[in-house]
Amino acid sequence: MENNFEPKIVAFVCNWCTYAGADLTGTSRIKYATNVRIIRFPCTGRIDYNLLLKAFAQGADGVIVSGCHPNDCHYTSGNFHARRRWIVFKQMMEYMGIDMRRVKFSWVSAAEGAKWADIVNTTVNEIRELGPSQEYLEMSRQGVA
Amino acid sequence: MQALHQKAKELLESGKVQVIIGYGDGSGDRVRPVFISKAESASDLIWDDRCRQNLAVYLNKPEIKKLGVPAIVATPVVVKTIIQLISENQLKSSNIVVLVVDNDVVSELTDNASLEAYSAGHPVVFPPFVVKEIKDIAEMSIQQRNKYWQDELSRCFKCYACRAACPLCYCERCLTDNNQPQWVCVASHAQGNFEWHINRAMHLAGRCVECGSCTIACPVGIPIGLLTIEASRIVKQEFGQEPGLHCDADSAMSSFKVEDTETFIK
Amino acid sequence: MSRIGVFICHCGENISATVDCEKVAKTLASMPGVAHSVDYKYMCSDPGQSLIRSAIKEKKLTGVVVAACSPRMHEPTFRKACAEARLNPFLCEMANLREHCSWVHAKGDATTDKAIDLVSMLVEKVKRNKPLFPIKVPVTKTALVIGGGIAGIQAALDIANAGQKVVLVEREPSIGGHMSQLSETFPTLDCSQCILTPRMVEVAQNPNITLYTYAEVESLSGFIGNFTARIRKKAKSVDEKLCTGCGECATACPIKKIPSEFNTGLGMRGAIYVPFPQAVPNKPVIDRSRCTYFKSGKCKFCASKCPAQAIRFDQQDEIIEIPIGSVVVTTGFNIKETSFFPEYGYGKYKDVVTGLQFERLLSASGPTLGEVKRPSDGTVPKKIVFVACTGSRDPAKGIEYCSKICCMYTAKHAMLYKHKVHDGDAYVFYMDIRAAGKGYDEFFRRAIEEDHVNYIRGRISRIYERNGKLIVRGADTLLGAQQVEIEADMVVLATAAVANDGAESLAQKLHVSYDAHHFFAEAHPKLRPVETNTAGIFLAGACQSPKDIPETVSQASAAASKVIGLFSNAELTREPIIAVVNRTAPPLFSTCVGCFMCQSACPYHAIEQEEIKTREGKLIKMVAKVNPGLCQGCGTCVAFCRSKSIDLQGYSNEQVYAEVMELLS
Amino acid sequence: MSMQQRVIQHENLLKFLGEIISSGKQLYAPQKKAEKTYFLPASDVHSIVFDYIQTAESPKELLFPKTERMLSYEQVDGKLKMIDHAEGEIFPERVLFGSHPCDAVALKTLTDFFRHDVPDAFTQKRQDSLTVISVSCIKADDNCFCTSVGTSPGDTEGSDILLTPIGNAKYYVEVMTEKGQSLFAAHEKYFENSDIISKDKYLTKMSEVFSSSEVTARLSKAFDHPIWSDASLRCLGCGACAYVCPVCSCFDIQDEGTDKKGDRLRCWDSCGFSLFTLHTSGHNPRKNQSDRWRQRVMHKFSYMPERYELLGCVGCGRCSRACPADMNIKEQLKEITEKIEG
Amino acid sequence: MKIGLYPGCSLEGSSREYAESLRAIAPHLGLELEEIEGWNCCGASSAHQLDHTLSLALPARILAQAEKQKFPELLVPCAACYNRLASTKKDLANDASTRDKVTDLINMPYTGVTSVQNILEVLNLVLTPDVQKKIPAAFPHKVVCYYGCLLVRPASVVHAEKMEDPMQMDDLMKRIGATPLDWGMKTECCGASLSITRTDIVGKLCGNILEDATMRGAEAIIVACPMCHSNLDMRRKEIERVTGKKFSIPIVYITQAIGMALGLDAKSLGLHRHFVEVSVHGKNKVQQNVSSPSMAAVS
Repeated sequence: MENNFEPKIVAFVCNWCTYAGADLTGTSRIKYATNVRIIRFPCTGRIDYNLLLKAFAQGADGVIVSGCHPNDCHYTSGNFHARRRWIVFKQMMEYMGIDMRRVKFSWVSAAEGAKWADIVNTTVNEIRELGPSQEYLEMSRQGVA
Repeated sequence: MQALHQKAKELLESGKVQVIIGYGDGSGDRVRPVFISKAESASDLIWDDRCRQNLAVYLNKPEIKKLGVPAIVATPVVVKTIIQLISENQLKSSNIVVLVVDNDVVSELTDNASLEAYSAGHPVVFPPFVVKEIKDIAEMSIQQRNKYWQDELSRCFKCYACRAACPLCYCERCLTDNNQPQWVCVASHAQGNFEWHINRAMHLAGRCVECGSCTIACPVGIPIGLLTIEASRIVKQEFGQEPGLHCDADSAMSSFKVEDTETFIK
Repeated sequence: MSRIGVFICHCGENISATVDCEKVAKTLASMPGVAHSVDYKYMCSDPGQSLIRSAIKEKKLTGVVVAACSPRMHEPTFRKACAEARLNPFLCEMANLREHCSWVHAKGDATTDKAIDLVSMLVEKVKRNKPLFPIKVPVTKTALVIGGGIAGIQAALDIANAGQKVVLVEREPSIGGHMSQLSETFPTLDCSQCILTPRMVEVAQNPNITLYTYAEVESLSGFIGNFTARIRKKAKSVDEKLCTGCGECATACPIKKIPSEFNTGLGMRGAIYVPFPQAVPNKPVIDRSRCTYFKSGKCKFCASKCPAQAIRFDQQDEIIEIPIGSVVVTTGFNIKETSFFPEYGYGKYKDVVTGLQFERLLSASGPTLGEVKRPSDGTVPKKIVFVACTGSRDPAKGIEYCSKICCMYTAKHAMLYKHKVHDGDAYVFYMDIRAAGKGYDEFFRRAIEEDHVNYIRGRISRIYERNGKLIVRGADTLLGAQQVEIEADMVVLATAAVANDGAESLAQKLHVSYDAHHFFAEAHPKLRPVETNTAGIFLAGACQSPKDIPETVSQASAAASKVIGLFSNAELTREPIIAVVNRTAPPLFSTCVGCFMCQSACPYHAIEQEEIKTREGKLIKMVAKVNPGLCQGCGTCVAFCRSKSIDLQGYSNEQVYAEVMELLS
Repeated sequence: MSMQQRVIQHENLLKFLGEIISSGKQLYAPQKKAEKTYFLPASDVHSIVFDYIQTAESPKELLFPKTERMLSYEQVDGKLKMIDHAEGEIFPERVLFGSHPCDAVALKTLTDFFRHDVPDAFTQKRQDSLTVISVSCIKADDNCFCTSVGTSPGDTEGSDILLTPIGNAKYYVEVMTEKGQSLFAAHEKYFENSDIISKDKYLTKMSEVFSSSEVTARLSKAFDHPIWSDASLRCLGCGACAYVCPVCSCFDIQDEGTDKKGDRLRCWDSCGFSLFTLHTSGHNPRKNQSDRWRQRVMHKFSYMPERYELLGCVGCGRCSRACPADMNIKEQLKEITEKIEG
Repeated sequence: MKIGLYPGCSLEGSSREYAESLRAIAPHLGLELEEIEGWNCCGASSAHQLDHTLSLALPARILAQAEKQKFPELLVPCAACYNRLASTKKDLANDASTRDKVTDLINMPYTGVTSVQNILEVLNLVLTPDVQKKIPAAFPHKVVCYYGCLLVRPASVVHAEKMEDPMQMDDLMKRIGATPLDWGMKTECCGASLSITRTDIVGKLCGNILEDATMRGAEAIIVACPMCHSNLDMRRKEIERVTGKKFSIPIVYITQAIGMALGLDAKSLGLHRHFVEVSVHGKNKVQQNVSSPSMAAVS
């Protein structure tokens, strides 16, 4: 049974590394799935975990968070702070029963155009396997009389 | 109890403090916070194992600050809270007197070092039922945990008693009161409750000293203390940092180590 | 109601090949808030830009979204176009339809839909943009150069000759640094004193340079253009104005046996001393740790002998505060002592010396007045072994980098030795010769061909003494690793060049990052080698990594040009993408509750504590305040702040929230 | 409509309730959850709790839910479609069993309050489709003070049917309204005739602690009295008391969604929060906690009686039990009668 | 001080004098030696050529046995055995999977709690100032100390601080009144196991060592490893044949030197077993050898 569900995926990326990496994917004309929309941030340190909650509440099926490799950060420590936040946030979400396989974290440098394409494609396939993200959407309708 | 009354009387009469924040008899067999500013009513203070609410929450309340330099009757977790508040620039150990009672011996802690020594000597011990709850949830699968928390949180009606009772929730305009943009839905439907409780846990990660006041305060009996206990557990396990031990400590979430490790960022 | 102009670019047909630009433009036209939506073949071309300018004027647009290539490419272009049409440039955003959409997807509805989503997302963002204005920061036109070696001298002279004020701070009693200790310099063998001393005098005479020797930086606060440096002038115990530099005091001082730092312990000096004859300033200092007066209160011979009565035993350290606009760090390097190397006797053998010590032996102003003599018994060594890569390129010793200058000065040492001791034999044990500079390899070949220095490719395993001789056991890898044993009279170790001591604490004072070996970290190894991550602080010379004099001087001039550039305009303008702490009406004044966790999270120390007081001066509350000069706009504090009291202009909470909502609705 | 007196055996009562469930009506009854009792939809009569003093949450949820969708909108190919949930929604038939007389009075007060000048369609429709079977109180704790606010452990006000436990598993049944009568008639077989029973001797004794009219009288002069600041020193400013109170009726309208689709929700609000009265200018007419604590008492015991002739409190004691800082309203009201001159 | 002892094969075989001198001086230094029961071969250099796991299992079994007998420390006089045991302890400490494999092999519990000590470390502990008072300047000879290789290398296993210029033995010799000379051959190779296959190389290398020591006027070379002793002493004829020079300098174990300083008789120190006549002796008069309880247990 060919699964042709087209997941909606949002990507929160940092401007100096992953956004530039995605630019490189473009200039090297590497094709990847159209399901991902990129939102530009100055640094991964700027990405607020509440945005993930809002994305899922609005019906996103998957989220990609990507930024500079450790020690590459243009602002020296933005990605280190982000890493700490995601370590705690991921385990808290799993503790409260939310399946974090829909969220992909990665480091993509400005030179890794191919890696960006690969991340997008693998994420789209994995989310397609997981199917539409219902649990979170249902949540936003329960408890209203 | 006598030693406490004596010490309170001395402090008030000497003018070293203008108000004693302590526990007094409440309605029925309950205990309520009392604010004693006259020496003769020092005997209203009581001290037994019913005294569990975290009184440090009153140290930042404008109406109490107006009363002058406070002394506070402190359980070990209150001492840890005060240390954490000092490390977050909310308090200075120079302008509060912390009274700790160990089998009827009252001692005054008035500087960072004595507070830290006392805190180090009194690690937090969870009551058995909490230990059991922690174990039960740890053994649940992710689906079971989802159902458990959805079921528990469905009772929440956003009265914010947990926020009000927590001494570390001292923001004058909380994230939830922020409507441009509305980060946390005001309505108490499943999404609004989830967003509130995960944000509360994230904000207390590495800061909560696990005093349990939030669980006590919740009128509908949701074990929300488990969320902040889990957040602190994650911070301790991942970054080896514990709140409420050092007055000059950098909070775990506002610092980092280059060698922090994780397995999920590819 | 906002009036947004949307301009969809075909980019020739880079975009229109797979994205239906007309459909995108039409769809966006019906989006609430969009007043103008067109597509055009080349938006970045002049007609394209004039399209934007005219639309702004005619339709009185309050915001512009250009959907074309990556903002990293043409954002400045389109923002300038908007500015020309008198629309605040920061009300113009770009949607990346080329690199992120047309080039990476096949032609089809999915691609066009994605384009529509991306553009509508940016429209929602622009609706919530605020007009922003470049930040103006005043600049103090005085530079602080820390370190008086050749790097510091060159930088100071360049800045001063450009008409700007310079404060040069040197830790030792005299400027000159390691270069002043050298005999002759490769590859031209001209005497280092002859080329350095005139520069040192020029520094002393230049009216724009204020020279503080025997002084250290106590602290540096503030930010680019507005630093405040506190300098500790250590007490010299000599009144510089009265002292004529006659040297009577030095001869009178009864203490003679203090190993001279300048002569690397081979020569001696008194308790009151001038480090070397050509010292600038040529005024003595008293070494208070060795002077009898400071130990027992007796002696004072120097004071009695001083014709100008310039000795001041009661002089105290002095701290002076100077407003500084920019800092150049030129603190140089140091070399490893022989005691660091177990296999070469842990510094036990007197005749095993470092390269710097050998320089002193070669130097005419050195302890042996230029004659090569063995420190143990003063005889002229007939057989001398030079050991390259001592400590460098050796992970076991924790120094895995190459010190870059040793190959060249070792060849120079061998050459000069042969010039002075014609019948002597010189051996050099080496791994690889690194002589890549201009005229370097020719110089090294001359050492072999003309001065007959024996180069043996191999490392030596041990040195030990046997009846007065130094037995050097090594291997010659070009002769099939044959064991070689040389009975040498003297061994010179080209020890590793390491960071100067105190480099780490200075880096912490300046908030400049440093690497594992305590060398200062440049902002970008290839593109910004003389800048640091802290705006306004520049680097030059060996403090950044070991390098020879030509490279050091060129870096010094480069750093000087950065400073001159900074000082060239009255004010410093910076992109207004910075964080701002919110201010509200009383009684709240700001939703910030002063936990200051943002302060410890900020990599640029850009967040300060501000006191909000009543008119009578009573403190109401402490809140965070962002220094616009230092904040680089990373936004870590914004996502971190629990009460959302701090927001980033250009990527505000409202904007990113709106982007997510629009994208998924 | 004559007042028939009936009695019902406990097991018949269970059958009666069982039949209500099987008849398709939603039965809400007190059930235990993590050491507290709540009014929850009951699917199995055996899980119903009979001997409890007070539930954690009040039954107001049935009339005035904590989050209620008033209307929703959606852009369908350019055109805006609006659904008004007061009309569109069908409100199912519901039966509340096990509420005490104070709660029944509270539900009546609530509907009267929401019917004042512009009637609120939502609460009205919910009230019409709700039948209340109350159970008189045979025990109470010292948080209760219903007799001091004009009601009593056996008050029939607001209930469609009132059962009073008269010992050996029998209840004295009083049917008060048509709704009660029609429900009673539909399951008459479970009831037995009986002569009039004076139920007072079965009810719990509850002495009057203060007179509410006396409180109302004194409150009109108590606005600047220091009594408020002393008591409210320990109040933490949460919303627990307001949200567990069966009579509190303040709400906040929230619009959630984007320009394409969204909902307008009505959610509970509490005068305990400072945000409740915060002006956009930053000024807050009720600056500190004592103002807000005063507002809570004044609204219930002074403003409501003055404007709506309704007393804003039924003495159920839930606010005192729920308060983390042990603000005891009964104690406060007693103090008002003692410390503020008439 | 009670301590476990792992003698190893050399101390029972070719270097019996090392064991005899150790047992002779032990009681005088307050050292109570208790041998490992049923100890096995440590694998020496041959094991780790053949099979890495075997080379870990053999020493692990010894350490496991030491744990069974509850020894906090284990004295391993022979340098080769010491090196094998110490490096096994380190390898197993941070490699749980190998540790499990080895514990299965030797089917004994192994936790790695016993600390492995070489002769120099133990002597350093027991040759206390008050013992020194008993033997002032009792061994007045100019000596050179030869450490060889396994006592000081590899640095990660053997934490000798100045690996290239060790001073522990020199320090011990000073304590018994000797004057250790500075010389270059402290850690030079003696040819070790080549002594069987290539005695010519051993001859040349040991020749260098002997020549340097004699040239500096040393009256004896002090060693603490059976292999060094056998190459420098037993192979003396071979060395003289290869170098064509005569060397009469004796090779003395550190334990024998201390024994002589204590005035114990030559036979109890096993000096009679040497190939090169021992021309140095202690100043004190010869005492009768005190019988120690451990001796009884062994013989």
